Amino acid sequence: MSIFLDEKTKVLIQGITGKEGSFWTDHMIGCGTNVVAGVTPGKEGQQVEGKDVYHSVRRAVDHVEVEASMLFVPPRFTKDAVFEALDSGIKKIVTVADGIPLHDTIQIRRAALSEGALVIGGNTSGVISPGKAMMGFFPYWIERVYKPGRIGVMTRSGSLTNEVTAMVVSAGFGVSSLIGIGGDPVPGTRFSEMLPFYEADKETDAVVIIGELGGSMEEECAQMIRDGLYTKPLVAFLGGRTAPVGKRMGHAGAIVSGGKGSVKDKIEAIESVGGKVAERPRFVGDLLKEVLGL
Amino acid sequence: MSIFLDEKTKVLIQGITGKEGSFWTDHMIGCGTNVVAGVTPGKEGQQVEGKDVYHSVRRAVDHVEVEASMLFVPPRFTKDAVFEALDSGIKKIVTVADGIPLHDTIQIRRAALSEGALVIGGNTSGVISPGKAMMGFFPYWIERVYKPGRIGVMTRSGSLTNEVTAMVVSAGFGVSSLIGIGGDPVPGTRFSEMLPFYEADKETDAVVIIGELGGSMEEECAQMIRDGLYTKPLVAFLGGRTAPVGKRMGHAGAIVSGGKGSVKDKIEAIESVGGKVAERPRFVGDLLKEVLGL
Amino acid sequence: MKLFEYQAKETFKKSGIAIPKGVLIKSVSELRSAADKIGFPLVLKSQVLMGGRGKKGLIRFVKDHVDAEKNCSELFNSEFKVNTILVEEAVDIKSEIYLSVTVDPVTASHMIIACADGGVEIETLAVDSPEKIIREFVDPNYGLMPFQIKDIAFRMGIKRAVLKKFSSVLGKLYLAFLENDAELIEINPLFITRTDDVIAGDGKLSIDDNSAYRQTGYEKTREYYDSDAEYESALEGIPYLQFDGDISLMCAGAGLTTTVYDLINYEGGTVANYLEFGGPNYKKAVRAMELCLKNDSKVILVVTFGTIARADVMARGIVDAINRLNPDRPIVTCIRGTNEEEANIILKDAGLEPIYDTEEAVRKAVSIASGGSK
Amino acid sequence: MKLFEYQAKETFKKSGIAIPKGVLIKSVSELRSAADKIGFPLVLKSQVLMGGRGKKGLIRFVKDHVDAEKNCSELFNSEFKVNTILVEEAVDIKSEIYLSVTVDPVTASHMIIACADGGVEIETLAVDSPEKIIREFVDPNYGLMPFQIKDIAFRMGIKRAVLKKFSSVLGKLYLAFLENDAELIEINPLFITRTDDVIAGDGKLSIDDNSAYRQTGYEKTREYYDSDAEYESALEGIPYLQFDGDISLMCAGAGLTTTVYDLINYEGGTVANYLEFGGPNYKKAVRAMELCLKNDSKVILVVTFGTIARADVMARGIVDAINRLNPDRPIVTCIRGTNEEEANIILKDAGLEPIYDTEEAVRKAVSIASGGSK
Repeated sequence: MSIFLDEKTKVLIQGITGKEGSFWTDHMIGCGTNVVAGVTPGKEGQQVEGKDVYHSVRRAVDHVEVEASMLFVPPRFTKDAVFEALDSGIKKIVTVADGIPLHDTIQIRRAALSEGALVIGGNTSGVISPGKAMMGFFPYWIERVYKPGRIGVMTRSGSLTNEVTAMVVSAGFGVSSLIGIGGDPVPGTRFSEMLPFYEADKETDAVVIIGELGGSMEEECAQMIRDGLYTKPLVAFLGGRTAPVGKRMGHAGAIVSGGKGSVKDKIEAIESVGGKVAERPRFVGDLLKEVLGL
Repeated sequence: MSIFLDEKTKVLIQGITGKEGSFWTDHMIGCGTNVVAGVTPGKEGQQVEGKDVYHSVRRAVDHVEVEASMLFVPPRFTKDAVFEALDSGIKKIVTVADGIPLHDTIQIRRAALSEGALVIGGNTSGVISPGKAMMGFFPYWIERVYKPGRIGVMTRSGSLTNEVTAMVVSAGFGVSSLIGIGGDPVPGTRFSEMLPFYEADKETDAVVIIGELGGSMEEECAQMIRDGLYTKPLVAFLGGRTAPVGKRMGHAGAIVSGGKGSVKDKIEAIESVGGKVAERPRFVGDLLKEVLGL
Repeated sequence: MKLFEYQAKETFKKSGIAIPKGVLIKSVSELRSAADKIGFPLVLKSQVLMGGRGKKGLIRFVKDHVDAEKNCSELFNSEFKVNTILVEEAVDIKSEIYLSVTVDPVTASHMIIACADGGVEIETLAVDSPEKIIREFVDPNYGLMPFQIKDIAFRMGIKRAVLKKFSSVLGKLYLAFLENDAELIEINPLFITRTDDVIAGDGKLSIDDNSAYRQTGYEKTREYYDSDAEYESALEGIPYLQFDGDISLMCAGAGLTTTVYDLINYEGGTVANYLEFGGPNYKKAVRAMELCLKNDSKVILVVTFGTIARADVMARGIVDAINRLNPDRPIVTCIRGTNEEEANIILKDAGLEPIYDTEEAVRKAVSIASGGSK
Repeated sequence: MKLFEYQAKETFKKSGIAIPKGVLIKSVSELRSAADKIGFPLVLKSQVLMGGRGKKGLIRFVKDHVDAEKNCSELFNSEFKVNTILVEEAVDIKSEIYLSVTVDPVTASHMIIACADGGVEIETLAVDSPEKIIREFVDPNYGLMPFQIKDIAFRMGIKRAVLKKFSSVLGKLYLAFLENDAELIEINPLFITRTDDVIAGDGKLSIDDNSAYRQTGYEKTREYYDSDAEYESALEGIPYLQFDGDISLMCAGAGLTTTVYDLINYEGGTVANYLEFGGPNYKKAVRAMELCLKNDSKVILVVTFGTIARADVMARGIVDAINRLNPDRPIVTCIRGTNEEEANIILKDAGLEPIYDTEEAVRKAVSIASGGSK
């Protein structure tokens, strides 16, 4: 199976009756996702796309088995929604909200760590196993991007993911599992924490990470390789090689860590353990061919 | 070895330079306890009873190996001292402070549970393995009470423990490990959580619990027996059989739990799983003889 | 420290929880102006700490001035020592809810207790309809989360029109629980009015005594205590309980005292009072005996088994107290623990007959109380 | 949102952290009365958001009125657009400390950063003497505990005479970090005076923009921004960065924009500005292009690859904007994603030459900017 989710994974939708929630529930079901129920407080008894809506996650899990929860919840209510999912023992949570307060994200990640749960996001397009299932909003209908295959992809970006993944596909590859960990300064889950899942995944031959300046996430991946916890080929594309120091290019991650995390440092870290770094999105496909001996 | 501590257990004293701390450190060493160092902020470089004093627990554990920490710290600073010990990875903590704020005790127990640590107390005389070692303040010099032997004792009281233990000894027995979990409404560790240690202890033949009205601690012990997690004989003495409803006899435990926990209920619970309950302290010895077939 | 209803309601108000319009009065003479402010019909609520005020007739609904005056007089002159009455508007109620916050020692959580059928005591609810009681555990590290409030509301069947106000009240009650270092904070009943307002009909607030140093602003006045001895003990920080039997207990340790209490009952005796002679009080024998002597007891029974509270110090204190106070009743002692041999000598030298077995001491005290030999 | 020094200090003061006596002035005419209030010697501190004010000469120590007036004029007339000066007492300093609170994403902790050698930027400290930097991780569930404060103080070698005041400042700084939803709160330098007082010499406070809804009271005024375009973008909630090159970027997504920025640099081009055309802004093409046109750029480059931000909507917006604004410079588009086929038709119908490869689009824009064909 894919990592995180496949077509069998039982997915709950928190915020299913909202405009965004119902629209993307339709799409998720359309691309194979096994949506089992939804939650919107006060809307129990309704249905969305044929799925029962419950007042709360507790009531939902009383009625149906749930393995993962997809949150379409505004940023300021995201912490509560994540804690509600954790409270019911759900260990896989995806939140696409863009604009979660920083101090909430700290508490979300802390809770996820102590519950042994994977919280993906916020500020992400979500998770997709092309051809099988999706949690989030990926343009899976664009075949030149979301073609199934054997390359794992992890990313901190949205549009750039489409850009880079299109290059992976145009080089003749496809994607096994794509995890958008999101662009927040404190994502619920970090690149390095997903690497062991790719390592164990029989459907993944190599992983592409789409990173950027700031933070230490790429360096942590290098450490995983050094520690022998990830042994498959790794190719990275990192934006921000020429970014001026101190300017914040949208994602806050760069600033919060306080001056560390130049792309130069990241390239050195990855290459020092045998990983490859593409200078341009176009080169990702070439490097994949090289590391896979094609 | 004994449960919780014996003469080899490496004990740190937090608050060692205080009047109480230094007095009882002397006694603890005198009765065999392996005190390895002490902590009092600002007093590093001093010695108490020949033991080095450090500014902080972190500095102490940097210099000596520590397995357990004994707190002689005023109630309002106890939470901080417990967290300081937990921060350094100490998994056995005894706090004798009487008067820890209720909401602090909740946080102490919560932290202990999440760190997998045993916090004994507050409002207790501590822990003693007669003839070997002590953490706290027991009148170990009174031989008609603190005679070594093969009976485990757990208690929520102070003076009553001397009273009942004297009866155990006068019946011809002695004490293996005595754990005073303390009289606070929210003790750091509960009777039932210590039972598995007595179960595993080769030096303990039976356990006496000294309880009282209020709370659900005795019922939890009964449940441990029902679940087969404790199989040795159990004898209880419970104060408060004739206590008037609603009056608080010193220990707040009775009230906080909100009306549950009559002695009658507790007796039923314990007897329903084959345990024995003594009506008077004097009967504890007789019941021990009965359950041990002597 | 258990507070009066009006104090609990003051706290609610500060926390943003709605309470009925009310005026506190200390005498019948203040009634008319209070009633004019509130308007009829109104409720006279006796401010006493005991439970079951309704059943005891300590809460009266009155419809006019004549009615009010008559009932108010009765309350101030009742056997229950009513010093203060809360004159409160009669709220137009649709339904009544139970709501409280306390702690759960087992899980180390804060615990919300709620029930859609309020207005009766929770102990009664727990016996009569346990299935209706909702418990929600709150991790103290996270605090009460909005999803939990919603879930409680759904489980209670709170109507949509009331949901927002109910949620606000529960959130604020929880914060008041934290901010006041409460053992228990309770609204029972919480009124849902015909206009869908949510108002605290009654309030209980018990502040943790161990947190008194950081919960200032609550003064312990005579009003909180049933007897002078209890009040004076509280001022000195000596735990004290008032009963109405024959034997004054000067004991050390709650557990031992409870046991002595049982043993006295087994022997057919009765307890006049319990005074904690242990812990920091073991050097206060004179004051302790003085307080015991305020009782109509027939004998004072001293039982201790101390470690830090040294037996010799306690024995010397008892002898000193007897010399100074010249008590009008016998003293039975069972003083053991650290330095008990020395204590023995001190007591014997003073002409007392020290006993070392608790049951024996109890039997002797009961015998004296029932008219036996001194 | 990064605040000015004087705002950070106002927050410190509210939190109970001592700050030097100071008066804020907006012109030289206000100087004399301010100086009279403070007394000489004093410090003139330009209130600008950029770092390294000392090196840039934006902080001046002055000893009398003549000296003050001369320096004050220079500052208000400097190239750094100084609108406000903090006139502050010159504190008699014994030593300077670095202290800040931020978050650590890896461990999901709050992180205290401290250094006994303050007064220089932490980035410089990190390079020059990393061993002197103390990091203490704080579990957000527990908060900063007293033992941690003590440990930090011991590790920094804080003297006994200063310990209590230092501990108080650190505790309050941590609370201010929480209460203000700060990304970073920093005191650098924290003065230890000759009389062992502990005073915040300088302050940085950066408020998390995502928490703006619960951190009211900070208004975004023109002062915070380098250009009108940045300010107007901020008012509309459109992320915008000002550079000084030739190509205006109207791109969607921070990651893609950063990549386009790199590609432009690889091709020898320069960027005039970055405007976020994605997310909620994808329907605001007219306003977005208007803002880009405020720049002296030679070409506008639009690069998107959207999902929710539909390509057809963006394409229609671009065409609409061109029709309405009649831009004086070429527009290069690389619009892809949901409904990209329809977008293609819309752009072609409008006479544009849509490109679908990012590098090709970048090359075209750079070529135009360098005077190549339109």
